[in-house]
Amino acid sequence: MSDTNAKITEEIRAKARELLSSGEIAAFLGFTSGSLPMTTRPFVAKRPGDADKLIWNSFCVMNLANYLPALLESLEPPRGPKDPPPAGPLPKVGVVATGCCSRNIVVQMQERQVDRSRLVILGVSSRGMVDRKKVMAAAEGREPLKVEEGGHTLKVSGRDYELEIDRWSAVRDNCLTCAHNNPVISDYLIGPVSNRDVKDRFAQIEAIEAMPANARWKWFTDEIASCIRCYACRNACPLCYCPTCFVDDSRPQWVGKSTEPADTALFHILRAFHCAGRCTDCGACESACPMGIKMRLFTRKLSKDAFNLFGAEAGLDPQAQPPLATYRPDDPEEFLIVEEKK
Amino acid sequence: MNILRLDINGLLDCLSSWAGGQELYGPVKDGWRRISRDGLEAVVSIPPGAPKAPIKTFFLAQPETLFTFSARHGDDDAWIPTPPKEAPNRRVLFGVRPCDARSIALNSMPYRDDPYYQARMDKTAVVGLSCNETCSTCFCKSVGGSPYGTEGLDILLTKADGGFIAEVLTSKGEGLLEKGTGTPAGDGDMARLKALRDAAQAGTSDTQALSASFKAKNLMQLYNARLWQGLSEPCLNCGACTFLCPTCYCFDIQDEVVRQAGRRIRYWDSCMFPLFTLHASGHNPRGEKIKRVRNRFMHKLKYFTERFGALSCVGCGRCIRECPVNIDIREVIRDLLSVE
Amino acid sequence: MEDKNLQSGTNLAASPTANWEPRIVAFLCNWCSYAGADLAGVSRFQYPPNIRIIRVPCSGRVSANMILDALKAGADGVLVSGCHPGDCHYISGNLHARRRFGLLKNFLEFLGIEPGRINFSWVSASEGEQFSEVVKKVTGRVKALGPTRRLVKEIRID
Amino acid sequence: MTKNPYLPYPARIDDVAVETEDGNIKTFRIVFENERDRATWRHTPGQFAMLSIAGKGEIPIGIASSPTEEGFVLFTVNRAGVVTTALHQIEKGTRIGIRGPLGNGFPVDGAMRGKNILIIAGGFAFTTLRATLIYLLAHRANYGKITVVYGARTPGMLLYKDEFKAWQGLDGLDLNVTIDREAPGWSGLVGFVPTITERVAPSPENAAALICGPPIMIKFTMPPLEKIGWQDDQVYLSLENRMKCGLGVCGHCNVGPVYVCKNGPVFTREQVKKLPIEF
Repeated sequence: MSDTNAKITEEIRAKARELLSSGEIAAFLGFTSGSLPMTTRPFVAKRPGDADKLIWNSFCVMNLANYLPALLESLEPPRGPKDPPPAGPLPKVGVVATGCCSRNIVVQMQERQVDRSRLVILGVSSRGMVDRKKVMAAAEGREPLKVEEGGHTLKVSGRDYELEIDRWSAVRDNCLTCAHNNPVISDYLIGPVSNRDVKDRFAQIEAIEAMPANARWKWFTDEIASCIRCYACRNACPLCYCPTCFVDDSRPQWVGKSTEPADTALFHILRAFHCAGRCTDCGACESACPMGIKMRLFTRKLSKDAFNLFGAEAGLDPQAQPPLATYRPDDPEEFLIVEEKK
Repeated sequence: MNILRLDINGLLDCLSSWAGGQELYGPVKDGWRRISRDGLEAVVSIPPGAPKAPIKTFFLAQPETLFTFSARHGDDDAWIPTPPKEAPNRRVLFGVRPCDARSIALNSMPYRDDPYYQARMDKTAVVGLSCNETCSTCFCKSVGGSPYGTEGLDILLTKADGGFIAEVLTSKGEGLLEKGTGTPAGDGDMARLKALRDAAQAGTSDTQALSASFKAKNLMQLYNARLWQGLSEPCLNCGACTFLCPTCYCFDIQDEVVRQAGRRIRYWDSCMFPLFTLHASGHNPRGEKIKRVRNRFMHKLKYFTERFGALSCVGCGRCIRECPVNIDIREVIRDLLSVE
Repeated sequence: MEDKNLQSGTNLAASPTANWEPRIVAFLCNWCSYAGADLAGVSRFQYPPNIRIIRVPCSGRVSANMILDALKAGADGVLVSGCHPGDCHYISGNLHARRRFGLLKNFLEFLGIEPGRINFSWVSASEGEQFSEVVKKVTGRVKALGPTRRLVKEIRID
Repeated sequence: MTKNPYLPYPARIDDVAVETEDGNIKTFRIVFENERDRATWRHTPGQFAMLSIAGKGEIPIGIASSPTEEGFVLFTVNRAGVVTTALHQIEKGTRIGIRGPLGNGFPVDGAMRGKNILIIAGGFAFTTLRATLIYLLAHRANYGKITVVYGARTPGMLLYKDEFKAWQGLDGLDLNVTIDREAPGWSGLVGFVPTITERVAPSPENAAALICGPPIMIKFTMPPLEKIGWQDDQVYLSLENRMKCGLGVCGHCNVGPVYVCKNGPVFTREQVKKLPIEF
């Protein structure tokens, strides 16, 4: 573990222990170590002693905001659908939040999914999380049995091999173009704050836009061809909280359930579109995907357009309206068919 | 059972004849790909462990068309079900790891009377490749398998001394080999094979030990164990584990009608999804995540074991590697066994 | 209108023969464009018979799901038409929809769907002639593209 | 290849009767299109079948007719989901599909034979019990006294009203039909099923009880029976779960190690108590 990560881990543990001991929070949501190199598990600490299991490293790729609404609800006293809301303050939850996670909390606040007063946010500035798949690719098919983080390097070793790679070369695509790695809201800031200057935030998207339509269609269909419809992307996403997903609607059934091309395509199009203007590019979908589909490129295109057409960036201001829940009289409408009045 | 020695050219000849006469599939990168005669090199060297894509794709088609029908009102045969006329194609699956092969045998227990599964079984020959080298996530030995296991296979190849020892296990396997293929294995080969098998089993207890332990456990005590709460907390309730698992075999059935052509399909489903158990009334017997997570593991380790005598897990390690939140079935097994 | 009706309404047949004619699903807002279509009829402004009209309460009611459902069912083109900005019966339904449609159209084109497949317009109740012009234009565009293939769900019967 | 268990038999809706005042429950009389299918169809009371509305899907429905009623099969269906809604809308004469019979059924020719029978039902759960009752009456000599407790919210929500009239006064048949609250024009019993059960329940001596109804009714019906000595292995329940294949494979209906569709739907209360509560 790098020195920075070790320090952040210690501070997270100390703060979580303090908050749990004092009774200020009923649960603390962070990460704990996984059973394989480069894996972590979201973890709910409920007793001060659990705090020692919390960790921080470059593999904390899931978005913890995803767990917040259900975790908060689970701490409320049980009540029937017709019972009045409980009087008095409800138990609070502490949570570690990077820039994207904090932005997702803001989106959840805008959409009334979480109550800010019940959250104690430990903000951590993200150095960019590492993409396990990129490290695997660097190992060229050899199984990594140990991965050690240095300041700017990753030391990967396995049976009969050892290799050192530049950390930045293995950082997730979304982190490479992230302009908000510092938390936008927090109660405590942990670790150093960084200010990365990111240019070409949408370069990946512009490259695709520059392709001819047939090539784009091929790119899209090839990208999703391996999809097994496990919905890991949807379930890892903090934006996806509908009680009944459009995928599960039966009256009417919008999307077929098979993995035939039209069904898979429709799933990915509609999933991405539901995230339009709300996606913080946290990359949890891609990190969760077992098949390595780069579905982030779909949501990224929508983010680019929402930014360019409506000046909207998701999750920066709790008071703001999500861009598709509002309008301006002079919104662009060049895409319309215009017929002059005769 | 016939045991042969094959050199690499002998193997390439076999592959070439299979690729020509029927459909040949092998593990390429993460998936199972159709191998053509001029692409045989792709499967000659296979990395350790099972490929990411599960072998069940070949037996539980995604989707399987149960039947088709005309949805044109007024047609005499409107809505009359017609089962698929085409029999599945003849296939050879090459480079199948013994864990995956075992999953075919395990799944054929619940699917014993299933015409679609059985038709695919009939038409598919499975050529295995034993695991001289395993991955850190492999645990076939602790769930009743072996890196040199033969269950579910027609031929098992073991790499040894620059060539292969081929164990021809079934008459279907016999049929795959042309007369004069390879040479009869010598005593040295037999000794080599035995040594590899013994070495792989060294240090492990009886292969049936784990299923016996689970059979002996009280069902409701396992069901009510405390561990499910913590285990299910990080779970996203996605279907990655179920869909990549070679022994998860649950499915859903649905009708589809497009432009007056209709079909009833069956496709993979996952007990991780809330919809899996939702009644039309709105009642959901496994409405909470903890119940669904519990059901998946209980089914693999306890329910299936009670019904069929073996665990519904072959130790391939896919779920451990691909779970987005690293839920590790080995830990679940360990913790369940300690439930008193 | 219930979604159910919309779905059965868009279950079209595409038969790419020599004298192929496109089928275009038109979601028309009840207050303006539907009335505009009515006026076009009453005023005998001719337009191609390729559109299948689905009346919706407001263009704001039309979701991405519906547009894609039409394409999945084999519609060669989709037209969504509502009231001009400022004229919405529900004040801002069309203005909210405008943002959604803009993003969706860009997004589908980004993924390689032909630009002419989905079309949007504003047509008021008094614009019968404009309505017929819009339909002519959309039909022309879709005809030039040929039968739809992408996103169409197919079922093969032995 | 053995017979394909996924292929429904073509059948037609021969008659439809609206059962309840809210119109949400209808009874469908189904006749097979092929004589061969009709001739080979054999079922036991308590079994179910899969009804197919092509293009909409399949649903498991308990068989409401007794095997002694020949030439047709009856299904009483509550309108709830996609398929039942479609079924409620289609007309007499329409072709549907039927696959089955599935499940185990009540042990009418096993453990129930020679015994006094207690039948308790609430709401529209009387359907497979209608099949059973008709079967018992048709083989009257094989059973002792039959006691029926059947309750619904209102008189209009009772199923098979005409048949109940016909059964009234049959020898050795004690019919107790009740509604939850007083209603104009109703002169029969008033009160919840558990209350009436307490009043009329026979001795458990050489007897078997079949109970179908909402979970809450079953929960409150058991204590009065237990009080007079009924044992769990004398009480038969019929479980319901989401089902897809009906063959014990697809996994939707599993409750612990059992598949409701194959090992059930009928279980003794003793068996049910050993299962997780996932139904």
